[in-house]
Amino acid sequence: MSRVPEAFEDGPAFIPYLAVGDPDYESSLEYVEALERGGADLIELGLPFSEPIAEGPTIQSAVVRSLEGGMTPTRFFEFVEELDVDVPLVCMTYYNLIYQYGDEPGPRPFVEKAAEVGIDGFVVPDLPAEEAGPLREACDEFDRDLVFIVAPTTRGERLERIMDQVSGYVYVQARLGVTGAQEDVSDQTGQSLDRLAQWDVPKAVGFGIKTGEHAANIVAGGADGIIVGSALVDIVAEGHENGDSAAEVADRLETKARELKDGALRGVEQRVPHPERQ
Amino acid sequence: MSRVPEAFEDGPAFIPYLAVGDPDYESSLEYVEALERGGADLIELGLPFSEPIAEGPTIQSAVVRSLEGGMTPTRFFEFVEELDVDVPLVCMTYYNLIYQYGDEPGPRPFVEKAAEVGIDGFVVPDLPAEEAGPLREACDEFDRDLVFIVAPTTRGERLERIMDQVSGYVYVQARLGVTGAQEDVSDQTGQSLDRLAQWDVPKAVGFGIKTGEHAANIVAGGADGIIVGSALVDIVAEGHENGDSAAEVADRLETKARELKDGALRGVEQRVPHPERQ
Amino acid sequence: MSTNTDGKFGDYGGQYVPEALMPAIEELEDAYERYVLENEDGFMDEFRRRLRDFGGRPTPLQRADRLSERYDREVYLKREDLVHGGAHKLNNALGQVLLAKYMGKERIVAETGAGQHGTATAMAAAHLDIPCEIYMGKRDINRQRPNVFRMRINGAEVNPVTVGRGTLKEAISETMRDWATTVETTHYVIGSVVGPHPFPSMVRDFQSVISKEARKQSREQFGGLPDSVLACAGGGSNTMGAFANFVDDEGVDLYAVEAGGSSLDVDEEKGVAPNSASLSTGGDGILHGARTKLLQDRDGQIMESHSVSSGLDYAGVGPELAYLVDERRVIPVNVDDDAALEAFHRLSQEEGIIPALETAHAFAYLHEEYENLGETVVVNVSGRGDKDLESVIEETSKRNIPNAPDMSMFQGGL
Amino acid sequence: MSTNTDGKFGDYGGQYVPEALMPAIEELEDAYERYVLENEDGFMDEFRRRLRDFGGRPTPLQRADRLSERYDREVYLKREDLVHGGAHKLNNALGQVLLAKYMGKERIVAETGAGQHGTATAMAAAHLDIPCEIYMGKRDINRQRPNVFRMRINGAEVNPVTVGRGTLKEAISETMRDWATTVETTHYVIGSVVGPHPFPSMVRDFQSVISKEARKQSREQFGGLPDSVLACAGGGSNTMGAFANFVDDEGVDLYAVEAGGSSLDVDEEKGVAPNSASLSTGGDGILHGARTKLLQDRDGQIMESHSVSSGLDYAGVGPELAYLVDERRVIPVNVDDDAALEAFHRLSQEEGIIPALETAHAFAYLHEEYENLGETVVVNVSGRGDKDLESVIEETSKRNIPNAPDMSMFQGGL
Ligand SMILES: Cc1ncc(COP(=O)(O)O)c(C=O)c1O
Ligand SMILES: Cc1ncc(COP(=O)(O)O)c(C=O)c1O
Repeated sequence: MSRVPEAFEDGPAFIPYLAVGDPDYESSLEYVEALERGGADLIELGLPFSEPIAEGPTIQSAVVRSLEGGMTPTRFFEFVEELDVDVPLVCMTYYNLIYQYGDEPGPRPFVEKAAEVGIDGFVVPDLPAEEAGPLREACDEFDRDLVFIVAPTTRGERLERIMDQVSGYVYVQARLGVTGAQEDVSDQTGQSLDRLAQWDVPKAVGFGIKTGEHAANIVAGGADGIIVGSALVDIVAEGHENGDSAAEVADRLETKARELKDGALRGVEQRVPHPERQ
Repeated sequence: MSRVPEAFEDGPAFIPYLAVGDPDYESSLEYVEALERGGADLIELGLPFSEPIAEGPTIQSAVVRSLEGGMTPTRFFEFVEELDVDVPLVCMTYYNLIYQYGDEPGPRPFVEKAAEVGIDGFVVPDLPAEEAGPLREACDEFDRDLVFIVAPTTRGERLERIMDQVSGYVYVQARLGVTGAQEDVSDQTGQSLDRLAQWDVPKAVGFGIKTGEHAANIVAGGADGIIVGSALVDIVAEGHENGDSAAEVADRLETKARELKDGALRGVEQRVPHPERQ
Repeated sequence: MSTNTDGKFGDYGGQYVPEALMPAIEELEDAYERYVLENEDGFMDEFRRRLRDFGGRPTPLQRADRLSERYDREVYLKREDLVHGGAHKLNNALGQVLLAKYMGKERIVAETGAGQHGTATAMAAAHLDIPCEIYMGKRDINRQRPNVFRMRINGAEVNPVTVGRGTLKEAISETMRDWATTVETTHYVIGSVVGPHPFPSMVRDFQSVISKEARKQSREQFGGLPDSVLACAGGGSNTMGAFANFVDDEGVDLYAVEAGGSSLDVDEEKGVAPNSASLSTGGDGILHGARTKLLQDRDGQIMESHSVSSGLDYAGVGPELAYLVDERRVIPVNVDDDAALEAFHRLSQEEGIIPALETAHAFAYLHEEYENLGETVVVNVSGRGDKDLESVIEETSKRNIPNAPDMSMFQGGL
Repeated sequence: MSTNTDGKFGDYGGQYVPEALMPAIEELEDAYERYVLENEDGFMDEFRRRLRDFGGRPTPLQRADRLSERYDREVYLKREDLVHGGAHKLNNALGQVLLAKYMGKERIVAETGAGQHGTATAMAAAHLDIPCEIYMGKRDINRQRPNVFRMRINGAEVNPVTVGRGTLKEAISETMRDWATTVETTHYVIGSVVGPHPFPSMVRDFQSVISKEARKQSREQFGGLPDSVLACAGGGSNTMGAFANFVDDEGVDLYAVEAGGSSLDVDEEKGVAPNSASLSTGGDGILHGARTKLLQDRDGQIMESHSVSSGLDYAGVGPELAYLVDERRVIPVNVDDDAALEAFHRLSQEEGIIPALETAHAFAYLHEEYENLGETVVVNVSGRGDKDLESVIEETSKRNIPNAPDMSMFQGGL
């Protein structure tokens, strides 16, 4: 059974993302564990792909560091097995890695292996609903969730097609573009949440969230969770550049995580009743 | 009256060429005078033109040196006036300089001035018989000769047209190409002389003559004169490059001239009677 | 020519793109169907007129006298090198930039490798008065400075891409990222028959003018169809353009000539394939929005490809071409860097046409296999080689190319 | 088009060459009359066919949308930049090299300035399989290395001319010297409508395909003739080519745009004219085999000319053009280096066509005087600017050209 729903049980979910193996396998283990200590309700683990077309410069660099450190799908699964955290885990990667894994073509072997090591679901930025049939099937077979991203531009039929296939949570992309921390939070978010209101699946908002205040605003706006990647990867990158110890960096990650989690919690209190949403 | 015929009166004529003003005005005066001492029967004085299309590298360089030294048609005429030699003088230059001189367009002012300073005739390598009308007229008016060049390829009608206009002597080009000293003398010369036999005008052969032996061979072959340019200009160039004094260079020119003149005289003795020529 | 509106060629093709791009892609699909397929508002008429007046079409189908003699068969050249800008690339760039105008877009982005697609797009954008930004790998920028300069001269911005190895693959990824941010106002002019549907079909349609003309010219000039058509394949746009109208002519053999680079072996450790022969050696996978044949390692990471010609230096290939290869309609072949350089010098010296290094691959294959190509061969001269002079000096001086002229005076570059 | 078989245009023209060349020139006159004027052995048919298939003719007459709007009149471009090799030069080179073959010659020599005529001749010679040597001033070799390299790649020998300033003037003189030595086996492919008869007439005839097409295209595309035709003039071959078929159309004004360089004043002391405006400022004289208008000092020494574009950098001009100017049929005008550079950038940015710097002169004149050019203007785009990229970087960075793109990344060259 996927443990993803647990993340949304007690109030807003704080969902951090890190690229696994950034900047190296061992540090990366410490960092992910630090996120849990900082209050993560679910962790997105990035399996690096050589052509990360949906990522901004921050995560691209993380991907390069991780690949240069020798990260592969096989090492990724070892990492997840070795990882000592208790929260649900979602694997974020690109479709070609899922498609190529194992002896038979198609996503089944990857999902089977992921389920075995304790991955609860998947986010695949370059897999639109139209092409997701085989992966959805494999997820069903192994009781995993398949998270889809909904963009500010996603409407009408497309939205319905996605919401038909989504499970676990829907990843609400806060603005157009690629991943990357921003100075402020887009007001496209509210509109997106409005459009999704009729579906009974947790809505986690990501893309650009950087501070506790952003987190509070987003949750106040109605989100069921916040997803934060680049703001955390920035901390890893900075530590790496400055030659800081993994423990120091892990501390900073934990602190940042707590700020974001606290922000999310604050956001609940700031919620104003909204006529169109129940 | 043109004094050109005098050059051919006593046996074969030795006709040296130098570019006036090469490498400077004063030295050039000495050099021309040295040629007379060496036995010149007539001297071709080159008035440098910026585009000497009929000249090889040796004379091109002489032209450049002379122009850089400030040679102009006006200076050229001063030079001829100042020159202390007794032999006939022929001006060799390109048509544009003749055409532009003076106040009215056309060759008349140039010829008038040239006659005044003591030039007896002209050789104009880029003026074919077809275009020579105006210059021929001016020469007639001032009693000057107009020498034409006949190439190894000149035959039939063209040859007749040239021979109609020529006066003084005909310049028999010993081989195709441009001016420049050669290691041996072309056998095209004999054929050219044969073609010219029927015309009663002195035939002076030029292009490539370098040694007394060449000169002897050419005269033995029936030429009435030899024209030598590059072999003499080479001596000027060498002296200039080595920084030799003008007197030294003049001595060498005189010696070379004597070698060539002697060769020409020897050639007369080597003449074999030729059935087709009288 | 098969017109696929579902975006699939067998299992290949599709639309593997971030959700943020999907609305733009759907809008583009709609525009493609209306303007390109149905000639709405006379789009195709205007496109054809501009291809003629601005682009210089039709290009000749020229009999190559000396190659015909050398190989003892009729060799014809389809002269895409004469298209404005110097390559077939303008056929597509002009079509897409014009389409962007019809769609009311305000801005063009494009990727470029060798710089040929970038210059073609910059020219088309200047011609049609629409702002244009080109993404180009930092390494390619250094290899192809004259093309970078041409883009700037045409008023385009050139954005260096520093990620990874800094070549075409990275530039495409980066352009997709820009597009994902600016979809509403921007059209992404992709440079070959790659990417998500409708790009592969649309680019093929714009490029198919090559084979449309060549087929007609063949009938006029030698009263029939060629026995074979050769075209080099990078992404495959000139290949598909040269093949499209011959696909239904079963007697015409179609050869896609890929860059064999320095070797067909791969270095899995380093993730490097010293070639760009994805049709010949690649496996099924997903890259840049489409399922197709790719150079990838066991895990599915995309390999760094290699070719002496930057325009072929790409790890993927158009999905339709992958499909036609699986269907055995198109024959995938390849030649190595040395053979391409030799062919470059041969065509230059014997026909007075300096080909692009990309194009030279097709002539290298002709040289190696002419005996098996039938009586009449058409080779698509996809572009001219002016852009390659620096590379040719460098690469020729590294090797022993028997027919190269003495180039000692050019040691150290132009 | 007037066909002069006596080689005179009023007082201009003629055959002022060394006697050694006269037989070759007579042989050429004979060949010109038989093959070119009388189409003996189908010479002109073969020429036209090769111009089409190898050269890429006809070239378009393109309406320039943005210039038309900018100048509020119809501006059309005759696209000689699309001819194989990148300039109108091939029209002539192909004609003469083919003629050399018909005459049984075994070797081609040619001079070149910018390298455009040299590359065109090298291409034509490779195409027609005849050995080829090109004379080029040492200084031009250094200014135009990519073109030198193209000639070498096409298999031609390139002979540096070190005499004098090492530019076109010296290269012509040197080629004449070679020819004088080798007349029996060699044809001299002169690069413009200059030199002794029959060159000016013959080159004009080969180039007149430009105005033949343009006249027909004008009728088809706008149902009449243009009010004016503009072409840049160096030696004048593209000018004569663009004018020839309009000379008898009295309503069509013909503008020969010369290089005004940095100034129209001359420095008699140094023998330097900082321009190449022989039609506008030169006097009657004899150079390179013909009587024509020249830049010369008081004595008749030829001046060093100057232009930012090497292809216009020549002290003489075709005798027929000089004649047509005296007859007031052709209007001689000029623009300076700065205006040409500005026009270069304008056409590149606004029309997506990078013109040769030579060509840019015609557009600079359009920019300055459009109000006086009538309703419909045809500008001859004599060549493309790829060859000029280095010069443009260098010359633009020396000046304050308001419409130039930021080129700081190109400081120091490509
Ligand atoms: C001249 C030329 N030919 C071929 C190609 C390869 O591209 P494609 O296979 O998409 O035609 C390129 C790409 O830059 C090119 O410039
Ligand atoms: C593009 C271009 N235009 C014009 C010219 C000038 O030559 P002409 O006046 O003989 O056409 C040249 C000469 O190189 C050239 O390359």
